[in-house]
Amino acid sequence: MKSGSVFCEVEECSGLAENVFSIWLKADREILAAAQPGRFLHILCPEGSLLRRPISICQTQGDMLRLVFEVKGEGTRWLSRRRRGDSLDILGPLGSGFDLSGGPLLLAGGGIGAAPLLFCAQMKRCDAVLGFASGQKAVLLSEFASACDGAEFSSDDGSLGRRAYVTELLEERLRSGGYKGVLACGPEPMLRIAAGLCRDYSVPLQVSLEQRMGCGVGACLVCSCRIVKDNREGYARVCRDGPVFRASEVVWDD
Amino acid sequence: MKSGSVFCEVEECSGLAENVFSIWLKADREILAAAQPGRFLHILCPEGSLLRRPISICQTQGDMLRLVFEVKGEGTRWLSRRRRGDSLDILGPLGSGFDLSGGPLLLAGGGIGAAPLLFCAQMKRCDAVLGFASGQKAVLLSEFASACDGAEFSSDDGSLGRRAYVTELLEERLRSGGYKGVLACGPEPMLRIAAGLCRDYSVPLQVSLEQRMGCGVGACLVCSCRIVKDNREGYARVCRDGPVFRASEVVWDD
Amino acid sequence: MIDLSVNFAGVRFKNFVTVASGTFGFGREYSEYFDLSRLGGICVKGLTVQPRDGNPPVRIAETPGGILNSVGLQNPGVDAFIKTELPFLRGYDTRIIANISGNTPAEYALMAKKLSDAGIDIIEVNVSCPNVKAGGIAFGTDPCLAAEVTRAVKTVSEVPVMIKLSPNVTDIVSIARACEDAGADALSLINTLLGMRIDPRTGRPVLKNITGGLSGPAIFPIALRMVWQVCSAVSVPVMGMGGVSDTEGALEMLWAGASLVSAGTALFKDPLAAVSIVEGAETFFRENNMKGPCDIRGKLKLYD
Amino acid sequence: MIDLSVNFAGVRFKNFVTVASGTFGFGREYSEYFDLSRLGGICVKGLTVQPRDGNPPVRIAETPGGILNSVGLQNPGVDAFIKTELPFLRGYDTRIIANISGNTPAEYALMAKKLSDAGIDIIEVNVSCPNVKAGGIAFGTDPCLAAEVTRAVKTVSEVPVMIKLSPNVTDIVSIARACEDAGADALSLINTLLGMRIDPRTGRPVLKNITGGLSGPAIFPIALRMVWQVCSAVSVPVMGMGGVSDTEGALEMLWAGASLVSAGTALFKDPLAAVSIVEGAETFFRENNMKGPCDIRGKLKLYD
Ligand SMILES: Cc1cc2nc3c(=O)[nH]c(=O)nc-3n(C[C@H](O)[C@H](O)[C@H](O)COP(=O)(O)OP(=O)(O)OC[C@H]3O[C@@H](n4cnc5c(N)ncnc54)[C@H](O)[C@@H]3O)c2cc1C
Ligand SMILES: Cc1cc2nc3c(=O)[nH]c(=O)nc-3n(C[C@H](O)[C@H](O)[C@H](O)COP(=O)(O)OP(=O)(O)OC[C@H]3O[C@@H](n4cnc5c(N)ncnc54)[C@H](O)[C@@H]3O)c2cc1C
Ligand SMILES: Cc1cc2nc3c(=O)[nH]c(=O)nc-3n(C[C@H](O)[C@H](O)[C@H](O)COP(=O)(O)O)c2cc1C
Ligand SMILES: Cc1cc2nc3c(=O)[nH]c(=O)nc-3n(C[C@H](O)[C@H](O)[C@H](O)COP(=O)(O)O)c2cc1C
Ligand code: FES
Ligand code: FES
Repeated sequence: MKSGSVFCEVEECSGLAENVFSIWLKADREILAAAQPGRFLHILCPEGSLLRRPISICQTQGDMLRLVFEVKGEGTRWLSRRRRGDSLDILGPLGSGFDLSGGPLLLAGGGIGAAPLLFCAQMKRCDAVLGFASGQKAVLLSEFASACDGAEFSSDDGSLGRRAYVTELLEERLRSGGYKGVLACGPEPMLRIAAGLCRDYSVPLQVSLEQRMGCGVGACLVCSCRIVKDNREGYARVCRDGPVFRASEVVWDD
Repeated sequence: MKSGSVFCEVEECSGLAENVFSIWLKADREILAAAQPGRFLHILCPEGSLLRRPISICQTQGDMLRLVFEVKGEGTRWLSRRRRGDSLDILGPLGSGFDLSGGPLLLAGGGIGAAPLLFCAQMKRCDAVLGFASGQKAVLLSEFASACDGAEFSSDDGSLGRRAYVTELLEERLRSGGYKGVLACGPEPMLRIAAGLCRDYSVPLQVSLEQRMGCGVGACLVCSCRIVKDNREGYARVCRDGPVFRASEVVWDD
Repeated sequence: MIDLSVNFAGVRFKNFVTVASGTFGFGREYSEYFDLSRLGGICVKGLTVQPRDGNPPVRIAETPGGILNSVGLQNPGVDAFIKTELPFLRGYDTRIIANISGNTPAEYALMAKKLSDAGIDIIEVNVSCPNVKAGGIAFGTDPCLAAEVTRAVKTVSEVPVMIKLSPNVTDIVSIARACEDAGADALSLINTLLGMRIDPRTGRPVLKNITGGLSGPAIFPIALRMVWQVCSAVSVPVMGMGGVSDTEGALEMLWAGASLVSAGTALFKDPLAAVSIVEGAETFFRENNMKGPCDIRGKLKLYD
Repeated sequence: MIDLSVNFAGVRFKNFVTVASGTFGFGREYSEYFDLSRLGGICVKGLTVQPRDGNPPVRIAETPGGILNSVGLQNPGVDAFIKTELPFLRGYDTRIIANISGNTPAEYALMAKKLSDAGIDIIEVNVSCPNVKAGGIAFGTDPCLAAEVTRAVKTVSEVPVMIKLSPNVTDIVSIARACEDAGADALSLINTLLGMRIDPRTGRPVLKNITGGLSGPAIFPIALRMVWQVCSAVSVPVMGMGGVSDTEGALEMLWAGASLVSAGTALFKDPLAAVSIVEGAETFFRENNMKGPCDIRGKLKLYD
């Protein structure tokens, strides 16, 4: 039996970049055992809000677990104001994560989408291409640089690394060949382009999708995304069937 | 023009007795100037609650203002958890307070009703009779003992002072005579008995009433109590026409 | 230049923000907190032909994200209002909207005539008070009765007539249409939803009146939906209210089609809530290079 | 000895707490968090004759104290439920309530027959889903149609039939009475209130479906009022729901007259919410020297 929601103590909460924060949580054995790249915690961010917020696990270290997130609204703003010693009411880890079997693997991250990919790099040596809007928005650069063999960075405005979209870096890597799989996380337009590229180069792509959630455990069916499986198109649950899906199965919105 | 709600910094929050807490607030000049015995602050105690909580001013000292309150529900529980440096969103001081003119005056307090009476004693030398459920529930004893000429205490169970209801102490004082007015605050049954006694002994009584409030400023008409004025019975607003009323005008519920 | 003004049923409002009936008394108390001239308009406490005492306390209860009230139309009567309160309100440069409740169409007409003669800016006809037995809500839940009251008031009023609709109905659009067809110059919605609380320990209703009207943020999504439905169905202008507590909520009401937006319960938390909405809206329009409400009013972007 | 059990329309529930349709799927997911046998009963996700895909996302929006959902009855169809899900649920010692939605009375009857034959404990007839165009809510807002569906289901069902009422009506009591007169064995209420949210910056509805059903604590006072009104008017037992999120809310429902109490949205915050209510109620009754729900059910203490 899983436990219900549990309280985890905040070890550290700090700003990483413009509007991006990092929280280290003390976690119990059960949570650490269930933590896997691509899985997420469903976090209560009160102040009158009813729904939990899903945040991917960014990495683990000893008995600690890290979240890296961008402030988007009330919930993440509340989260960014936690301090050492505060406790967070969390449910999870939830969802099904990245499949890290086979290799070599390439990680492709856009913006805050880099967070869950770091956990992949921690579990298995991979290459990585990461794109950010600007240098001010970039996070986890040193972590990726040390965890990955060939980590390459770009920014939309050229203030960090090359001036390029991350999908351009991805295409170059695909062109040079050799990857047995790509794992991507980032804004939907990026994932859609990545899906096209990986299809063209016949490299299996896994993507981590986002959708607004209710229960987070698979019971309420609000977090749907469109999937084709066994030739049938239908809705899958981001919270349980995902958040990581094979890109070849995802029906992209237009 | 009054300012709207303002933030006041908590200087100290401490437990005084079983479920009773004391908060010292730093207040600006405007608030201190408007603070008067019997007036109250309307305090936002969030955690999903919309309505402010009315708490009487218990005393002032320098640029500080004190509240003494009992934990009754979510709002006061939240309030009891404030810490030095936190800030409170307050509206007020509101309402019309005690009339301290004339004398000698007797203060009659039941339980937490002692709080606003201390402010009276601070402004003007008075006598006081105070009753509590038990010694564990008693508060502000030393403050009253030093602020008042003859402060007498009782408790329902005899664990503090005499075993008696405060209305018994009140009647003894009224019998011995000499008071030009009584100021009372406490649970409604106590106030009702006090009203009967003061009528019998022809001593003017002022009572501080409680009612659930909305706006706190007199606009929404939810905080009504039954009053006879100019021979007409009707509803008055506890928040603005009171909370202090002449007992002779109050129509008591049965 | 931002222009927040609105022409509402022929009456010019300096801005689109008003305060809701029953939450603002006759303005005296809040006038100590801000200059009432900063408001687009003021809906005064509901008036009746005779003075009314209202319901016995307890009259208010808290609920998650909302409150229940059972004031029951305590007011000094329409004559006292005109004599004592209106002159005070006329000292401010803002529109005054009189809110009236009657037991019969004739009572509504009687009050409307007096108020129209007294030069009120708009008459808001409350056919939706859930806290009184006679009249009130009965008129607001039946299209025929709502139309009858509308006609009675229109016959005598020389100022625009706005009917205030109840949300406690199956089909608010049919009532809105009936009022429009009967000559209403505008509509306002929503009044409170009928609700209840019980003390779980004692089994006593928290309100002495047992039930009361639910207002505040909790009802906002319902109010917004109804405003959108009504605005999509009628061509008279609409004053949207129900749980509006900040600039965002007011903007949502505008997108849904409201011409004026009213805040009520929000004032209990922050006496300056309505004024903050005026300021917040100004900032929003400036930052988005818009002229004002007209750039978004009713322009909800539907998916195709 | 505390006894939380309830005889509900002839079916014995081990305790009075159930989980609301659509918030609990078919129980598989939450079975990982607690033993489903701790619940009095489980209302399964709404079923239709054919499998349904539901509405496109976004399907959920937050509101103050509540949520809007527009799932639109995504489900595998009644046959798949009976074949694949029911056997799993039967592994637990708890009552299983099948929730059905049809486009016609005949569809309701078809499903009821299958479920009755499959040995479901109770059939909950959803005439109140605000998220689908055909059927659903239309049946729940008209006493005659509600009665028609009730009769259609009653004719074929050998297990008790419970009609789930919509709160989006002027007079819920008239619908409740019509269902009772048509033979309903029980009533459940409330389903969600129709609501809407708009992104204030872009003017887009948050939900792709534009409107959705409001649930959660925000609607509790409305639900409680309706449960009280209906319980005061009918003699069949009532399952009360709508914003129940803790023991206090469940107790309020009991005082108002509910025999069973259901929690839905509360599970999203705390998967163990329903189980905590069972435990909290036990403590309450023990501390107050009561036997159980029967000591307070419908015993609201009115003022005189
Ligand atoms: C599986 C998953 C993993 C995620 N991991 C991360 C992460 O590691 N770091 C990070 O910065 N962000 C992550 N997100 C996005 C994050 O959940 C949202 O930014 C956050 O919920 C916004 O909440 P808010 O209250 O600040 O914003 P608001 O916009 O005020 O939120 C309103 C509502 O919409 C929901 N919502 C808004 N945006 C999103 C979104 N993009 N996805 C899902 N729900 C949303 C909120 O949960 C809330 O219910 C993840 C999302 C998913 C689905
Ligand atoms: C003018 C005035 C002055 C007061 N001064 C003091 C004081 O100095 N010290 C003190 O301990 N208490 C004082 N009270 C009582 C205090 O306001 C309540 O105990 C408090 O509001 C309870 O809030 P809660 O959230 O803890 O309880 P809950 O019972 O959860 O509150 C629910 C709702 O009921 C209202 N409410 C509950 N009890 C009362 C009450 N007795 N009076 C008014 N509203 C109530 C709350 O404000 C809230 O809106 C005063 C009340 C009034 C009217
Ligand atoms: C205490 C109180 C008193 C009210 N009195 C009236 C009234 O007299 N006439 C009326 O039409 N509406 C009255 N209302 C309803 C409000 O005008 C408004 O329609 C409702 O509260 C919804 O808006 P809100 O959520 O912003 O408060 C009252 C509301 C409250 C809270
Ligand atoms: C996501 C979601 C899906 C729902 N699906 C159904 C459904 O399929 N059938 C039904 O009768 N009610 C459905 N409901 C309504 C609930 O059963 C319940 O009546 C309502 O949510 C009020 O209770 P609550 O506030 O405890 O959630 C659904 C509610 C939610 C939140
Ligand atoms: S959030 Fe409930 S099914 Fe995914
Ligand atoms: S609380 Fe509004 S008038 Fe007193």
